[in-house]
Amino acid sequence: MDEVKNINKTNFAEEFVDATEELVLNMGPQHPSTHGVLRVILKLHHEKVVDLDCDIGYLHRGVEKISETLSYKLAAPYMDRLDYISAVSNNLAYIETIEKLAGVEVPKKAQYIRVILTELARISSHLLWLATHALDIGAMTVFLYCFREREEILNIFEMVTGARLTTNAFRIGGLPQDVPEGFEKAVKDFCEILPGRISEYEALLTKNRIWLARTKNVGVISPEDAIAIGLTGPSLRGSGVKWDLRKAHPYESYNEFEFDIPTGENGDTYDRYLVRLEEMRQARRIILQAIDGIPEGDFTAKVPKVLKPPKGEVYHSIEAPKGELGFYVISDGSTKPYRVKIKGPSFYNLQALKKMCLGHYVADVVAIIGTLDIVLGEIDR
Amino acid sequence: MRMKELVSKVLFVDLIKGLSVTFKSMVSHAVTEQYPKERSKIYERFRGEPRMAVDENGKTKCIACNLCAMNCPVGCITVEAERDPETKKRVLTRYVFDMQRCLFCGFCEEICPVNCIQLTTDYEMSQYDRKDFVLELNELEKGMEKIKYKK
Amino acid sequence: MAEEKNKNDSLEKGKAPRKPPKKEEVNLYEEIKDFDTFTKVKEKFADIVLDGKRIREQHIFYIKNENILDFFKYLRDEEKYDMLADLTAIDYPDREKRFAILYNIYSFKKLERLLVRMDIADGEEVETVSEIWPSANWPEREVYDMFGIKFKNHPDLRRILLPEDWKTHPLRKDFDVKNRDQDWMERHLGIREDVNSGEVK
Amino acid sequence: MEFLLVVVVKIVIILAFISLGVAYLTYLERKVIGHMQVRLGPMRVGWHGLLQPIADGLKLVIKEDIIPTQSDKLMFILAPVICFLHAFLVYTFIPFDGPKGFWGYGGYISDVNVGLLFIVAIASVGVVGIILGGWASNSKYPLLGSLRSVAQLVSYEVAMGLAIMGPILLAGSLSMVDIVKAQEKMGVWFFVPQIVAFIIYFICGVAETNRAPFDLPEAESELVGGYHTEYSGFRFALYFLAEYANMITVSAIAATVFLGGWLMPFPSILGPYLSFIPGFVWFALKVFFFLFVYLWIRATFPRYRFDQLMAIGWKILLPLAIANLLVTSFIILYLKM
Repeated sequence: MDEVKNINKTNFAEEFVDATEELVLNMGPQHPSTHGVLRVILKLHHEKVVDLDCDIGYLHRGVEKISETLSYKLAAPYMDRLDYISAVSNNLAYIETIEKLAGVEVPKKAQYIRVILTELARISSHLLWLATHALDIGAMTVFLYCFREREEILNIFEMVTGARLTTNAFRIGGLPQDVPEGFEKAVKDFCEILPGRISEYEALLTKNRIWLARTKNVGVISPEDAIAIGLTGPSLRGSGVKWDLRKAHPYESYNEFEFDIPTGENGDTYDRYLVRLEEMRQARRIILQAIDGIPEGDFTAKVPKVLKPPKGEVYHSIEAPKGELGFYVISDGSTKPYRVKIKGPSFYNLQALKKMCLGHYVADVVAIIGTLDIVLGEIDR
Repeated sequence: MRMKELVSKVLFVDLIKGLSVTFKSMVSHAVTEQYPKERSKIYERFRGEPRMAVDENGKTKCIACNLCAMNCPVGCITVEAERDPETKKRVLTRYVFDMQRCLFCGFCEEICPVNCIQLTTDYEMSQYDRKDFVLELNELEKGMEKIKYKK
Repeated sequence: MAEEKNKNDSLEKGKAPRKPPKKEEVNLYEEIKDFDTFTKVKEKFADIVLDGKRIREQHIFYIKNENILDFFKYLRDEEKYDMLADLTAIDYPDREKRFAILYNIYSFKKLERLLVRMDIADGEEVETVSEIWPSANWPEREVYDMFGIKFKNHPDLRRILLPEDWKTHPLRKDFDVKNRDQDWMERHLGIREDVNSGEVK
Repeated sequence: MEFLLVVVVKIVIILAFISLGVAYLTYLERKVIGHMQVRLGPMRVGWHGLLQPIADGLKLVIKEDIIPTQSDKLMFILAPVICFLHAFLVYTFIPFDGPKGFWGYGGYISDVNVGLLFIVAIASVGVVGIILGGWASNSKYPLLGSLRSVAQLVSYEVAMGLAIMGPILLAGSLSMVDIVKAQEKMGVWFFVPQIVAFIIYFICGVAETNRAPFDLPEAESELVGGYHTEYSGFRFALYFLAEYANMITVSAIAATVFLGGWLMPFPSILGPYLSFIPGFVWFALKVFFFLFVYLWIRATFPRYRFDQLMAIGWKILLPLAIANLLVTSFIILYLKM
């Protein structure tokens, strides 16, 4: 009753303002552009976002709990299914952590092949990111062009590891088997076509006025904020922080390759787009150096069949396509890990969504989710 | 410089560049595979449908060592064996492979000491009934029974 | 499970004659030497910092659950550990102080990673660090969700991965991996399953 | 009596032709965009998927027609019909061929002296169907979609109307047939002297029909499906057909007003060789060209944001259209003096 009285008191203009309610819009978990089962609860004023809450966990499978019940080796295929877009990187991070814990030295040859495969995975992940990001913003042809190139990478994965998506590519100590014949040629052929294809995407997007209008000054985040909120990977580098684990704490043989770390200036969606495109080119550069320099030797180190790392705990992280992917593993000296904690980059990157989205339009929310490059398999674990 | 930008904006240079890319691809060859008619190349290492190898007499190669079952992250393999009273060897009595749970990680194939269980390059594994995914030894030896879709 | 264990044991035994016996356990934990931050922190927060170890070129500090906000603020502002890379908990049901909370902080200036470990008892509350590092918001919610550890002054302490009305904390060691919240499932999905056979009723 | 019969036959022919055209426009879209995306598009139903639109139509008709329980049922049922009806009503006034076309019966159903005005008026009534559909669904995504749609249509209508004023001034008539005749008399199609108006008209046309890059009301990556999110089966098909029919309408108006309707290009050079081709073929070719550009644009460009779309409409296209109108009228005035 009081409300009615209040409305009667106000003049028309104020009443008009009051009459515009906030609209609560439920985006997801079934929505074409939340990239999986992410639910974003948006509070809108007209079409502007005034508040936002992420609801995650629809894909929670308890990987951390499951890996406590499995031996060190057997948990590896589960890690492929975290960030299923770049399964090779996940596998590498987990395997390397166990190797670090158990003190296993990996032969150089295996390291080089690991580098090639993970960089291919980086390209494939970025291609998928570009595909979906462009599709969210409405450029649907880029989507299929990217899938065309991704298919080539998946073929290489199939040739080397035996699977296209959940590759289970590496074993503790090295590789399960040597690379097959024709691997070198396939990788080189792919590196041959890649620059031309990237310039095709660039022709479609980089200078396009609509793309510029949609991505420039959208989802801006300053370097300080980005660090505070825990952004890693291309999302952080888009804000101008020149930090890459491959350079900062080189693992495998990354200190032997020459490559640049691209960074952005404004920390907006457009910069992150450019950073990722350049990262694809740099990944190609690393692959070309690695493929020419594969040393002779064993493809795996000698590792006991039943691995029992000494008591201890170790945290190891690699630069996955989406950011810092780390594993924290505690060993109690038995065949099974005592605790496995997965630090997925998407989990921390998604936290930045609220900061980036406030004050933007609904359409920008879609673009920002795209630019964060999240994978729900990794967020929900 | 600004003038140049303005002119290119008015003449839609950026848009025409994109349009030319799509037009070029329209006249170029499509990359689609017409699946049932054309099949893509499957590499030798592909991990697909599981098979159990047999020796020249048609008997199973499996020695019932249980390594595959132990090395399966999801526990989709069940091995049941008996000790033969005469030869004192373990003899396989039942072998079940639950394909609904299989991750196709290839650990069983790697660990098998006699190369009995193999993940073949066969990738068409759809079935109408969930029960058909639980494979017994004889099915594993001759391959899954598949119902071909007819128009 | 039992079978597997036997198998493993037998493999170990089989190997014993070929390789020198690895009876003596390798101790990975070393004492910290010449680590500037540690000496400074040890001096300044003598009552909080209990110990420091080095494992595989990584430093771990062990602290007490007292005034941790000052401690972390010091680490962030003076020692420039500007990112909280990860925050998690570990459950040791046999210990007196049941849980350990692990802070994984990183310095972009020094390119240094630091693990900080803090033992707490069951039911003990921890001061939130989300004021210091905003990135701690979700990980703390996750720890609350998975272990049931409460964080004081947390802006938004709700379950994050599991449903709001879920009862158990699955990453505790006394929670079996096959266990599920049957009541929740009955309430929301209308099914109840047999824990042993997995059959749905 | 004969007059009535002729009209009825013409209506039947044109309606059948347009319906088929709309159906095959969806096929064309899928094929063209498919090939632009280095794939093949529909290939299974019939030779190269030629029967695909018929299969699709059949599927939509026999599908379950879901009416949400919380919706305003009457409006929900009515809305797609309104949309569909107005999309097809417009074809009454479009000259597919000259007065001597269609073997002497006249290549149009009727030639009204305010034809163009009538077309623009009717075409904009179609938006009512969209608003009603979005509102009656009683769901948030359709509501947002329909609101966007209204704002977009209303703002682009203005610029579009002003853009067509240029050719009208040149022709001195609102009748579609007279506009084409004026182009024949002038010897040059209106898109040459009215290039600015032509571009504005085309951009507005794309926006009017809710096509990419202005397809905000139904942007599937943001609003899932926009105003027709809750629609299914036959009612969805009506919306779908209306959208494609509107595309053909806009293309047909563009072909008539700017590209000389049924006229042959370069009659002085090609005239002796190609005069056996009836006018409606030329007309169809021109319409096809526009439709192809529609699809081409859809395959290439990203989507604008809503506020940017409004800004383009009000801040760029409208002033340009007014300027174009003023310049045109001054030149005509000068020439007459």
